[in-house]
Amino acid sequence: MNLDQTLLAAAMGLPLLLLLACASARLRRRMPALFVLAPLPALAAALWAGHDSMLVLGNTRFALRFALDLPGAMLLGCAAVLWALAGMFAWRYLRERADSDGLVVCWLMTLTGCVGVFLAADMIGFYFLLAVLSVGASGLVLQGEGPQAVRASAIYLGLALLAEAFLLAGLILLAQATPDGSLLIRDAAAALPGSPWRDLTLILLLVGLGMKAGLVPLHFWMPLAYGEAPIPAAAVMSGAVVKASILALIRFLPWSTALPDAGHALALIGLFGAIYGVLIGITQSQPKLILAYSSVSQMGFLVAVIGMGLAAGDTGTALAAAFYAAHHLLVKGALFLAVGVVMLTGRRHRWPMLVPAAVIALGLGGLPLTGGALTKYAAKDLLGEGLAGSVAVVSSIATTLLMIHFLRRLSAMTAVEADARAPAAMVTAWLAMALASLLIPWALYLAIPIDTLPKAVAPAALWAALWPVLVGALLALGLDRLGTRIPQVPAGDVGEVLYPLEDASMAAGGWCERVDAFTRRWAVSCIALLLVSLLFGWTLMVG
Amino acid sequence: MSIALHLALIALLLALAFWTVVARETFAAVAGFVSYGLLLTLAWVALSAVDVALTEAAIGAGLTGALLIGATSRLRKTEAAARAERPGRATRVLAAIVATAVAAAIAACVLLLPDPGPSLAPEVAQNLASTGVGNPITAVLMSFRAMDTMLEAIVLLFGLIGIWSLASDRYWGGRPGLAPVVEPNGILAYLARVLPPIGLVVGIYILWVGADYPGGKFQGGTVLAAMWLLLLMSGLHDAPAVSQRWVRLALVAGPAVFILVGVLGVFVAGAFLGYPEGLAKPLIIVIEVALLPSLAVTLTLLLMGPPQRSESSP
Amino acid sequence: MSPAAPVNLTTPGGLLLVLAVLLPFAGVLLGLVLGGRHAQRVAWLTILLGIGVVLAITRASLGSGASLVYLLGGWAPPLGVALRADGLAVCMMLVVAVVVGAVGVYANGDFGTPAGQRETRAALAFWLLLLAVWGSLNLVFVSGDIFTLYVALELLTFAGVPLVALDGRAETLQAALRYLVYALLGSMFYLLGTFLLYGAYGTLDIALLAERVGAQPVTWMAAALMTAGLLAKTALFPLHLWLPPAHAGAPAAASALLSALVIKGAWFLVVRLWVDVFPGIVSLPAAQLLAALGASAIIVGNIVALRQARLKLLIAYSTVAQIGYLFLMFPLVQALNATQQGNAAAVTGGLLQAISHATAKAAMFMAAGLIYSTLGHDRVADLRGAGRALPMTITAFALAGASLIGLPPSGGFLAKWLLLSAAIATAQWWWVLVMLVGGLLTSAYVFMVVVRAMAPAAPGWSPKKQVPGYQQAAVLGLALCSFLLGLAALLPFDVAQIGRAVVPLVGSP
Amino acid sequence: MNAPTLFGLCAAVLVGFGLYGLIVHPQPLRKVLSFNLMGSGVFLVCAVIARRGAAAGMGGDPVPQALLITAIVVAFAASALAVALMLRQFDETGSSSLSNDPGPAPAKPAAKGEA
Amino acid sequence: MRIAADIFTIVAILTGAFFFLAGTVGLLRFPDTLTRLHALTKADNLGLGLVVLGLLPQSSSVFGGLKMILVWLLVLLASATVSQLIARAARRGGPHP
Repeated sequence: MNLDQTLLAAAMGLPLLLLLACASARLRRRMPALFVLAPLPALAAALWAGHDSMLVLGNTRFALRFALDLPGAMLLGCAAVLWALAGMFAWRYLRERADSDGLVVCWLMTLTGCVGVFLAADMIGFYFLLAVLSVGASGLVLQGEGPQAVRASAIYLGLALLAEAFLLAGLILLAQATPDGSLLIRDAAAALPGSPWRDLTLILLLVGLGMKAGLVPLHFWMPLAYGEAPIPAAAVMSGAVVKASILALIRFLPWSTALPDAGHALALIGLFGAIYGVLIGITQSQPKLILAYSSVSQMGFLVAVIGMGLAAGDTGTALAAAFYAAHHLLVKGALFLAVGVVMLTGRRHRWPMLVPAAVIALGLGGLPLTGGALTKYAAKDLLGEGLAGSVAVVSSIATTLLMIHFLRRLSAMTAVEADARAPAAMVTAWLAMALASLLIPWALYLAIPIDTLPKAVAPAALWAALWPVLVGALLALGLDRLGTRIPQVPAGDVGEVLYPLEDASMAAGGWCERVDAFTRRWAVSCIALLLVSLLFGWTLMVG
Repeated sequence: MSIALHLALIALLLALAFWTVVARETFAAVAGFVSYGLLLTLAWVALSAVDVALTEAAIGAGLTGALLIGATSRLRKTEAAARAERPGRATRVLAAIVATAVAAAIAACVLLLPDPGPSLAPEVAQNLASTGVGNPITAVLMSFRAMDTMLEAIVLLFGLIGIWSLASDRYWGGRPGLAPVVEPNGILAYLARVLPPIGLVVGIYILWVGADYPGGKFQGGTVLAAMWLLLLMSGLHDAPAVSQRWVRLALVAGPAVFILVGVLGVFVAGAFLGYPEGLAKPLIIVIEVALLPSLAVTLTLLLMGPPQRSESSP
Repeated sequence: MSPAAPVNLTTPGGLLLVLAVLLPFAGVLLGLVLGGRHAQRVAWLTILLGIGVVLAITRASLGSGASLVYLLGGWAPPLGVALRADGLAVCMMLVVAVVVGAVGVYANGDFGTPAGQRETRAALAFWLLLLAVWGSLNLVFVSGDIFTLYVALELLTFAGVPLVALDGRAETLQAALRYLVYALLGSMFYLLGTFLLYGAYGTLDIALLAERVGAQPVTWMAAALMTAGLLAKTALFPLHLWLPPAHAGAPAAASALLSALVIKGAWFLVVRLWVDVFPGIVSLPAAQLLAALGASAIIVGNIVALRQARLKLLIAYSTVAQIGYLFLMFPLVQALNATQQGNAAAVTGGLLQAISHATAKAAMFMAAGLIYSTLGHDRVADLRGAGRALPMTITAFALAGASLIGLPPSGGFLAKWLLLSAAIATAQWWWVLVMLVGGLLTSAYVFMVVVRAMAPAAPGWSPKKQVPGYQQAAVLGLALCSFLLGLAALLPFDVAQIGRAVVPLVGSP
Repeated sequence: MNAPTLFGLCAAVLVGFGLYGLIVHPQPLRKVLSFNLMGSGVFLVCAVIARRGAAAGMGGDPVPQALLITAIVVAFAASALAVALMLRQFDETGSSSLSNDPGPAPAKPAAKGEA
Repeated sequence: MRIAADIFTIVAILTGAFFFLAGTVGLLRFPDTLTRLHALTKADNLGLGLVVLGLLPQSSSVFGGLKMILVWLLVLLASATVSQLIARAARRGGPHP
């Protein structure tokens, strides 16, 4: 067990240990204080663990294997920072809450799942830890208390398990295709282009992971879940949990061989999602919902970047996508914490909270000298000049518009009495997160040679980043005048289709119950037995 | 000539079976079933399966008939309610169609089965000498497939445990069946005094002759059970309480001896339920003698049902 | 492709098979005679000895790597009866021993007779019937003769029916009667099939039959009748009229036995017939028909389970659905046979599905029993407070549910992985869809129950009865068995393949 | 068309009658009656097979005849258990029906069990 | 001697059969239970006696003959008691078959 393996083991082991310790009520009460410490080994692993060593649990045939590659390390590091600071926020948040057991257990479970998924190197481990992540996250949504929260959590879990079903089918197809039956994700990704069911596997994987990443037709769980979950939970889920599927996409897709048709289709869906997210976002009034729709939009954009990379077969995409995801992780987490803090501060003290929030929010839109500009710059050459490139510019304009709308709604949501001040721990957590979301992208950009610094800071690049932000700001002013005439879209937009679906399923249930009651009558059952024996006799004769 | 006799027998069997299914009154159906059972015994004799004929007469027609007649008289009140639940015409027609289809399939199988079918009779004949028993069926039951016979005794015991477990908690440990109403000089009491001794002799004779000629412990046990039932019904003797140790010992004696002799076989004859050379017949007789009373008690208690009266009731 | 050559010699470990069958029966006899508290002690002694015997059998079969054979009375088939135990039988005997042990620990709470108290009906009956079920199941697994299997099925039914009506309530008596008459109809069909096979081939021994069986009308009719009879006893979907009331009405420990074990006996016979005796006869359309019944069971069973108001009925209908899963393996085995690849993956997948369902369902029913005694009712609508009063039991229920859904590292996941791989290897996509939809529906009601149980209790509510700790521990232990069964793949994989035609395993595990 | 084949066809018809009776009659007692009828049909099939296996100086193949004796005893035990269940259900509910939609339970019989 | 025995058997069995016929006709014709009982028991028992008598010379061994007579006696005993019971049940207006 060299240093790297011990780091990996600690990163995975500490949260698991804390989760198991929750069994005793006494330990559970003192657990929130440890929330900050739990992700630190993961941060250490991200920073110092080597990228070639592998931690193996179990014997030759079925074993859990953990390893770390560069994109994984980048995302794990940022996620660990977000988990730690959100943990501090949650610790202070839990002090007022009476019944904190549920949140503590689900928090640690989600943390274990999240770290596990980032580290997982084999398919079975990945599938299991993704399941743990989904269950934990749906538990976090449940902590929102209220019938809406229960419904949101049920939808979240339902879709997560549906995604896992697609994923399982895809993984099995991959396992069938890998020559020597090894279950490593690396080997599976390598074997994917050559597998006899390549297209089917790709479709299953993309649908499964797309659903977890909130691609448009199946994104409605995201606004419902983030709207209902408590602030720290929403921060962590929108930040780290969603990135699990992005990292899976990065790891499972074969970057070496170009898959133009799949890549273009993915890019199309992604870009449509980017635009759609913003369109719905501007109609929302709740800051948390606006952020959720901004996540839908950003995820759409990120998937578009991956799609284009897949179409071009450019191995650099993995790093660019990971860099973009890392930045989004930090910014989204910070913004959610901002919402939490601003809601508790009075009108008179809101400005010191709103200014950093504004800077980060605009950064998401691509404000120069912020992380956002860097990520857009890194992703630019991938998207190329054609249709995708122009749509990328439109999306950054739209994001700026959405962010300004968010800031306006956020400033209106301050606490009732003017001079209320948010608790110190929350403010420090929020400010630290804001600082991190500004500095870390630069640190990452310098450490990982995506492009040389001077080119990024060159005036041409700066201007190319600035004018979409200005256009966005102008549009925001226009939006102000439209004001009331914007249609009010309910939180889950597409989710509304669920209600008639639920009635239809109740009807189907009723029909099934009548069928069951009919077949369980005595005469019917006996005749059924005779018919079954005759049927078997006949099929055997014919077959 | 014998074909005509068999045809007549088959026609009568089918007529009685049809009557049993179609009769509206349950009591009439059961009466039809009892006579059907007796005629069935003739059918077994026609198919030269005399042992099975004896078993059918004793258990199939006798005890099952008694069981059903007893049940019919107690369930008479539910006749009207049950008639209300008769299934509609469509169900009856569908049931008839499906039943005839299955019957046709079975008839086809009977016709398609090879006529001088494959048989284990030669192997039985070869190894009959080593089992020390003359009657081939007793040889199969007690030596070649001894496991089935042991399991059969255990099946009866499980059936009894199942029936006893249906008692209501109030009467657990009590006596099964209704309290006997005694009229000492009634005609039934007279029969109950005259017949049992004869029955006892006949039962033991059937057991003894079973070694070389048709007969055996099940048939003998049933005759003894019938005699004890006659005594119980006539009120001369009251049913034993379920919690009494001797009843349970009697129940367990048969199977226990069978298992012990089987285990003995492991050490002496090298295989479970195997008999050492030369000692086969005495061991088989030991098992059969142990099984006879056990079977008689089990079969009687099976018929008497779960305990319904407290131990000390009159 | 006939199974391993029918070597008709008693192998060294053979006598253990006889012990595995006779020990429980001897326990029943002794328990009946001694009665009262002694019956419970005799039952406990038999359980411990029985587990020892089963472990010895496992070691012997692992050591020799071939089936254990024992010729009863020294007579070789076709005249005598042989007992055979291949890998499948050994695995099933292990699971039955574990579940019987756990149910035994659990039943100390409900059916224990405290010192000095007179013998009560339910206690004596339960302990005797527990051993009866165990003995007859072991006989079903090891017997190599189809008539002895008939007698074993009857023993199993006679032991199962009184378990349904153990607490004497009126509706359970009706449920028990329906179960008995329907099971008898089924076993009469099976008996008729046995006689037809004897009439056509002159032997009742499974190994000899496998060689002599040819594609003739009589064989098809016999196979059809035997399969239909066994389906009636396994309560596969259209023939499941007796299962829900019987399993929901029985007391918790009894319904755990019925749902987890008694059902598996008849299923195991279908596997034995279709995989060992009739591989050449059974065509793919027939196997598809069997799996179609299974698929309809999964869909209807799960949906109706979702709509049940009482927890025990919900779990009973979940059994109806999970039985459907057990029958999905047959077309996969048939297709793998056709393509000359080894059917080991599909058979082992089916076996693991049965094993994980047995342990998970027993844990679920016992958990439902504890919830009932704590809350005083088992209405699914308001299970509030159960989570706080019974933390270990609700975790056990969740783990058992996860195993039924097929979340790793549970046995259910490993079974689903093997069956899905087999389905994909033979390009039968519709069974893949059925398995995945089944998993989703199962997860629906498992999470529904767990989330409702975790909800905080109404203020001032206190549990009706303080449930003893060892009962919760037994339930949790069994649920963990099912949940960690997936790790069994880390053991030498083909425990299940011992003594079967060992054909190189194709594709990943 | 020798005698055993005739009996075989008669057995098939008996099984048909038994099945019909089992499906149609609502009272469980009639069901047990039909079950015994069907049982005797199945046993008759086995006797025909035994008769056809007559060889080595025996009137019929002894193995199926031994199976028959076991099967008849098992069938009797089953009928006894079924009748006991019926009578207990009658004592508890005053009705003996297998239909799963429990009709209005009539008044309980006056004296339960005590003669 | 053989022929005499055969003639005797045929004659005895014929008369026995005649009595059975009479008993059956009585069973069908007579109005109520009691008279039917009367016809049944009287005629059939006598008929059976004659048939047994007729079969005696044909039986293989003396022991076989004795067994047949034992059968006849048992039937006599059984039919007497059963008809008595049915008569009492019929008089008390019990279930009529």
